[in-house]
Amino acid sequence: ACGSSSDDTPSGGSGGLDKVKVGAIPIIDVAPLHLGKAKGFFREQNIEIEVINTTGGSVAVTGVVSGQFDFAFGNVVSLIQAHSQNIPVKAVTVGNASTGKPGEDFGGVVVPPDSPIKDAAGLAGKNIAINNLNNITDTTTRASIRKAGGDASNIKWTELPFPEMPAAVMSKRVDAAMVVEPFFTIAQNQGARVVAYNFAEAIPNMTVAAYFATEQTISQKADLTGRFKTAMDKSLKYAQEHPDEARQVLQTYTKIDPAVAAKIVLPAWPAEINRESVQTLADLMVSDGLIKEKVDVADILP
Amino acid sequence: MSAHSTVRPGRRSPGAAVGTVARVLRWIAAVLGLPVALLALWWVLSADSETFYLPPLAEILAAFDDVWLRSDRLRADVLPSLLRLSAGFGLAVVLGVGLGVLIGSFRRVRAFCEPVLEFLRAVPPPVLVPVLMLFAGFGNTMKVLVVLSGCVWPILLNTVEGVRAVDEVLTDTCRCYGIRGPARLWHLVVRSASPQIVTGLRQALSVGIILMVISEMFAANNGLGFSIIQFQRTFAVTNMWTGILLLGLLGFLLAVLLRLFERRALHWYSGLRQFQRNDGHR
Amino acid sequence: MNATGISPDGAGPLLDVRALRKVYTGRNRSVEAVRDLTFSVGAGDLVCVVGPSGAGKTTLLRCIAGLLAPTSGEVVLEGAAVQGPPPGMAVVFQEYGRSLFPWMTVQQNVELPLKQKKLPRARRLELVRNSLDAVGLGDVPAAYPWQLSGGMQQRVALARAVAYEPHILLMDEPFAAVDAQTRADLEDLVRSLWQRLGVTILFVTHDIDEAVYLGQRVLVLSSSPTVVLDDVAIDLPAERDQLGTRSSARFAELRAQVFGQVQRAKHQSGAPDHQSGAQGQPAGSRPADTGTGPETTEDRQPTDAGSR
Amino acid sequence: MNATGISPDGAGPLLDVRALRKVYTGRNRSVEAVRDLTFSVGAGDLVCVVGPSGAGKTTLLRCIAGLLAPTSGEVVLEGAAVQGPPPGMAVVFQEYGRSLFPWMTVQQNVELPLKQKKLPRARRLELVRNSLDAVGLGDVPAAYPWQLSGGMQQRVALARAVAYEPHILLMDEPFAAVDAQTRADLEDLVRSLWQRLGVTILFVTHDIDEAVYLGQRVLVLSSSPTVVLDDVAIDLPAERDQLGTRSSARFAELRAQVFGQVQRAKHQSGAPDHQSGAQGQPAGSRPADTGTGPETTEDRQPTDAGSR
Amino acid sequence: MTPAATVPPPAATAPVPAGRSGGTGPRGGNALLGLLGFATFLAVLEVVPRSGLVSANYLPPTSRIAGALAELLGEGRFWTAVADTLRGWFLGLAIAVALGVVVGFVLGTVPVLREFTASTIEFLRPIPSVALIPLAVLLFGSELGSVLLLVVYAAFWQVLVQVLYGVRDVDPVARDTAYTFGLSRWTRIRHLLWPTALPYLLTGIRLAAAVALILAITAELIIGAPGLGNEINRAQSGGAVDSMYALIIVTGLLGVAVNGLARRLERAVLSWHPSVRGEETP
Ligand SMILES: Nc1ncnc2c1ncn2[C@@H]1O[C@H](COP(=O)(O)OP(=O)(O)OP(=O)(O)O)[C@@H](O)[C@H]1O
Ligand SMILES: Nc1ncnc2c1ncn2[C@@H]1O[C@H](COP(=O)(O)OP(=O)(O)OP(=O)(O)O)[C@@H](O)[C@H]1O
Ligand SMILES: [Mg+2]
Ligand SMILES: [Mg+2]
Repeated sequence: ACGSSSDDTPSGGSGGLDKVKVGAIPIIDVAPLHLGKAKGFFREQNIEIEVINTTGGSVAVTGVVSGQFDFAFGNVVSLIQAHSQNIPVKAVTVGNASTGKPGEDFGGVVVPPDSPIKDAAGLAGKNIAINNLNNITDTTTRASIRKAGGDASNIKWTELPFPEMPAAVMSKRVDAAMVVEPFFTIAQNQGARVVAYNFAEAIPNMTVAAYFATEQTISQKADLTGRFKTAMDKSLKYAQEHPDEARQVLQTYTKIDPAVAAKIVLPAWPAEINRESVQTLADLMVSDGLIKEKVDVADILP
Repeated sequence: MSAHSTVRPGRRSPGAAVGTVARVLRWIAAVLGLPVALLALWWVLSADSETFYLPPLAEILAAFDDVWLRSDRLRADVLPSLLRLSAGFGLAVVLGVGLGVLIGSFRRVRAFCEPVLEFLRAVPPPVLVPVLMLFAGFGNTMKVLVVLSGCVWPILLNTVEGVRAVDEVLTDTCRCYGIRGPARLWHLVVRSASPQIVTGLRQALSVGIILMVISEMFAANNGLGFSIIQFQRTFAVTNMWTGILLLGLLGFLLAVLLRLFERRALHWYSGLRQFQRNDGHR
Repeated sequence: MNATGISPDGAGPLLDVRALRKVYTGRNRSVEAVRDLTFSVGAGDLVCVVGPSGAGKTTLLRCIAGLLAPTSGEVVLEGAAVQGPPPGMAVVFQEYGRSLFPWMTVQQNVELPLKQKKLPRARRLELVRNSLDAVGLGDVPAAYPWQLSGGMQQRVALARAVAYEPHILLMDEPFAAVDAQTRADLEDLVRSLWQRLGVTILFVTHDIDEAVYLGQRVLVLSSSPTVVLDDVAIDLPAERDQLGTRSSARFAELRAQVFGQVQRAKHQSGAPDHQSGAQGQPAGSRPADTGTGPETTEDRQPTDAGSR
Repeated sequence: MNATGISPDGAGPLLDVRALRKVYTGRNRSVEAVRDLTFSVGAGDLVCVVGPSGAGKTTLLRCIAGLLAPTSGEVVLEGAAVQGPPPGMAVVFQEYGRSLFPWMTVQQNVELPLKQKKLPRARRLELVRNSLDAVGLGDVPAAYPWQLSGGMQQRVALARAVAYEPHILLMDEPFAAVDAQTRADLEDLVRSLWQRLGVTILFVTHDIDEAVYLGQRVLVLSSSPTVVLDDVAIDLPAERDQLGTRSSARFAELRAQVFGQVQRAKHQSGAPDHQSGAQGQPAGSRPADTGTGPETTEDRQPTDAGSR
Repeated sequence: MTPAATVPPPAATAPVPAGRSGGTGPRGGNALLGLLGFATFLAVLEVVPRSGLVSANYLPPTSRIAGALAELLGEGRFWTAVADTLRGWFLGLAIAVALGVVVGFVLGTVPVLREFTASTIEFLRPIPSVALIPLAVLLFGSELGSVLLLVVYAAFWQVLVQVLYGVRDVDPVARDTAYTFGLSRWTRIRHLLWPTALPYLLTGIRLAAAVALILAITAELIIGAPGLGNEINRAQSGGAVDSMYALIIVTGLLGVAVNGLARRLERAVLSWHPSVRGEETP
């Protein structure tokens, strides 16, 4: 694939690189982006990327819409929400996905070691910490509770940043917490017990996040978008195939303890967005009241 | 050295009534003129705004009614926020004035505490939230504490300054007349520091509102700040703008309340100041 | 040196106050501070103005200085009606502490008006030095006003006025707040400056001794609303000294005369029906005991009560 | 009424100052303000203390009031050594503007010490009314101090002291900052209160006329470091009035006597070698011209220079 | 975001005697006491986690924080962050001060303008700057511009209000003096208005400096703009508790330094002012 960069369009000019800004949260999920940058996969496509830290999905959407980023990383629920508010954003390629294997995923619901809660169904009516209300974590947690036969209607959600969750669970300030890596591992190291792998259980092989851009960028800079997608896909593939390098690259942009980094479960970085999972998610959002009208995800997927 | 006072009742001029009406009109114009003009400008400029994040003012105002007045939000969100704000603010007043009087009264205590206080004050409150959560969980207690942790500094430090500046002659007067204990604390120390304390209150109030919002970014499930952030996250931009508007309005109303309180509590001070400014020459 | 205000050399009056009236109009009160003042001051005169507290002395002076617009009547200085602060006039205020700029040294304070006059630097420095020397402060140009005693500060204000080389110098109770000794020194200073520089001086005071000691003429104002009650020519010798002059028989006579007028002034103003107004005022209004309350003055003799 | 400080009725001295010495120790200097003061005041006496500026009058008074601990020696009041402000003592400070609580009305200001004394409300109100009436301020109880003139404010301070019903009343140059007329009134007020209430009064002033006019005895202090130079018994009749008394021959004699002592005081202190110290101070420290600088006073006559 | 010590405008403390050496006391002793206080604070922080009162996982003892701090000091990335924060702080402060001075002087010297803007200022001032975060992100994204907007907004009011007070506080006697000597408008502004307002302005700057720093860090924390706040965020989301606390300590120390600097500036510029000169003459 290295030589195939010759189908360059005039946009590049005299061999100049396209400078592209990508907004991303400094978490494990975006390891391929950093890895791809380090490996020179973007440069191969005549793209020079600058990764700009964001603090969450809505900032990323805002940044993309205001033109501050060309592309950004965000979870699909945020994208669907934005779309339902008529914000013209569209996914470019996959961001990350659940491993699809309950028992070995990069996030789940943990409880204190001596908790009476044994499984997802036991979470019904409990106080659960999540990072963002009305987003992917609570939607999938609800789904997995329902799948386990529990009642998901009267759960008390508590918004809490992921870093605070292990402490909150261990000190029993909440009954359970939906955490992702590295805090998933940290919590388990401290003795917390996993009762649900909601990403894996709710929807099979669920796509969690995507790299996205505005419709305008996608249509007007089709070539650039294409090259970005190519480089990104290569990076995803490489990261999926070289987990150790992915773990190493974490040290360049996060502060995760190397000992922890070695133990964490990495998310899946598949080649394609699982369209079906996204549609299921969108439907769940309607039934959970996150959005008012049914969304056809074809509108936001590439 | 004679004291002049300008409060001199004189004959009313015949045109007084006309003058009063004109003055009231002018006052109204002065108070409302610019705000109305600015709103009008905003209205016109945003009238056919295509920018997603800057909806037309007309739309925002229309939504305001729906979002805040015709829903349960006033009770479910605004009220809890205000309650937490007032709890935090109230505690900050008690703590700030109490500690301030203590620290201000004793030079050694002040020297001992000052660097630590300066240090703690300089730590941005949002950074402290995780620490506070360790100790206070994340219920209302935590949020009240967040508000408190920010509000207490302006009050504390202003009180310290005010207490330090208590007039020596007054202090001696109290000693001579055997005014001690609680009477001294109230009639001399607190009263004499009260102008500074109120300055502190005013600063603390604006900090408090900000922290009310910030505290609701963590572990909240209701509140004005929480709503605004939810609106923002779910891209309900018009609703978000109504929240900002409401926040500004609340801030303004609370500031007015405080001003009224100040006017009552410190009328002696404004009188004194005015006297000194106008014609007290000593 | 005569009571008419026309200076003997026939140059005509330098300052002409004509039917001056000033009414302060506030929100819902209006005070007629000055009812009708007419007098003139010849070039080179030293005229003292006395009157009870609240008589409107300050008001008069501020009108002359162009800081206050008269309600009616006019102030004519050197042939032109005063509209704003006229050039060539300097004012020394009672509140020396507040009329010096605390952020400037003595030197800078004195120099500032000269800069505004666009004098060359050398000339400015010369003027500053001379005037500071004249008031006996030649050695402290680098000090800040607040590093000086009250008397010294007042002398700086005087030096500033002198350096400005005014044709006419207005002083509003300039020595009211300095102690007796300093005050005597400053009085002598004013007279010697006046004699040396030939400047016209209007000196407002409520101290009768001071007025008689200093002036060529003493204008006695009635209490508010104010009119001129008397214009006493002071025929003391030009060379005066604190001890000799003040203990002379003529001084005592003049003082008694002025005192009599001031006594009269307290009970007589432009508006006879206004007379008792001062007593019935509620708390918070002009206090009744600022030194001229009618209730305690009748029984005092000129020789005693007039001196501080 | 005698110079020994033992009151004629043989009750023994109310106040005894014994070998009082006070050294101020500052950062890197220490000032011996009072070297050795011994005197006593009988119950019901009215003693005036005069001395040049900086003599240590305020220091003495603050030691007596228990606001300052003496370096050595002691102050004995009613048989007990003073450790802190003794009950039954009231102090009127010079800074009237700063000794009243600006956030309290006149009424509240006067009432506060009585509340502290735990008097019943009715009695308090009665005392407040009476004392305000006594100083002629019966009509302004609801005014704030800053709404009053300086003289009125000082009278409020006096009323507060009077209402407190002290055995002994200390006053530190209480009238230094009020105008001549008000001052005369307040002087008469003090004497009449003293006569009516039988309180013991220690009155600090630097005005010789005032001391002689007011006191039964005048204590003359030397300049710093301070000793008692003289103790003059004032044998004027008990009924005094501003005009008659001040113009009497005996008054002039006594004034001359005290003045002579004060003149001596300026050049003589507990430490003769200290004498020239006052002149060599830099600008910004105690100003050299506060009315008693040695350089200008020699050539003045007692009758003139001594009066404020 | 206004947690700040406020000695109300120095000149506003009129009733306070100028020459008090009140509380300055022996300098060396005070500094020692202060150090002792700080040491106590650190000792408490060391003991509390060690005693098991809170888990050292969440509140590490001082020694571990110190270790992390030492490590940080060796990282280039840390210094970049400090530089970023300081740049945002300084630029924001500079803009706010410049704006505040210009607007303050214009409004302060033209009474009509002042009258007609008063209500608007009162309305805008209490609007918490966090409410502007969405707007900031929209306009500038998560970069310096956003930080600047928030910093400038918060700091501007501090400066403006102080300048307004200051300009109004011109002594009438001094003003009359200027008029009678025929000083021109410019000279009056330069030599009368400016020095009068300067103490107020410096108080405003001191307040604004503290607020600006807090806001710069908060903005970085919430918006994700580069700087210390963002580093804290990074440490937090990476579970690096020690570095997080080390960074918090750094922000506190920065705040102390900024305050000290501002006070020093005040002392240097206002050598003539009673509040400053009072400390020198005993
Ligand atoms: N700005 C003002 N507004 C209203 N009334 C005023 C004002 N200034 C002065 N007056 C009134 O005008 C009268 C004259 O005041 P003015 O200050 O001229 O008297 P004065 O002779 O200078 O008194 P003093 O000897 O006390 O200085 C007084 O009754 C005073 O109350
Ligand atoms: N707190 C102090 N620290 C150091 N020296 C002081 C202090 N207070 C007064 N002194 C010095 O003690 C001496 C006596 O001062 P004091 O105030 O008692 O004099 P005074 O007789 O009251 O003077 P005045 O008539 O000016 O009020 C002076 O030399 C003064 O400088
Ligand atoms: Mg006047
Ligand atoms: Mg004294």
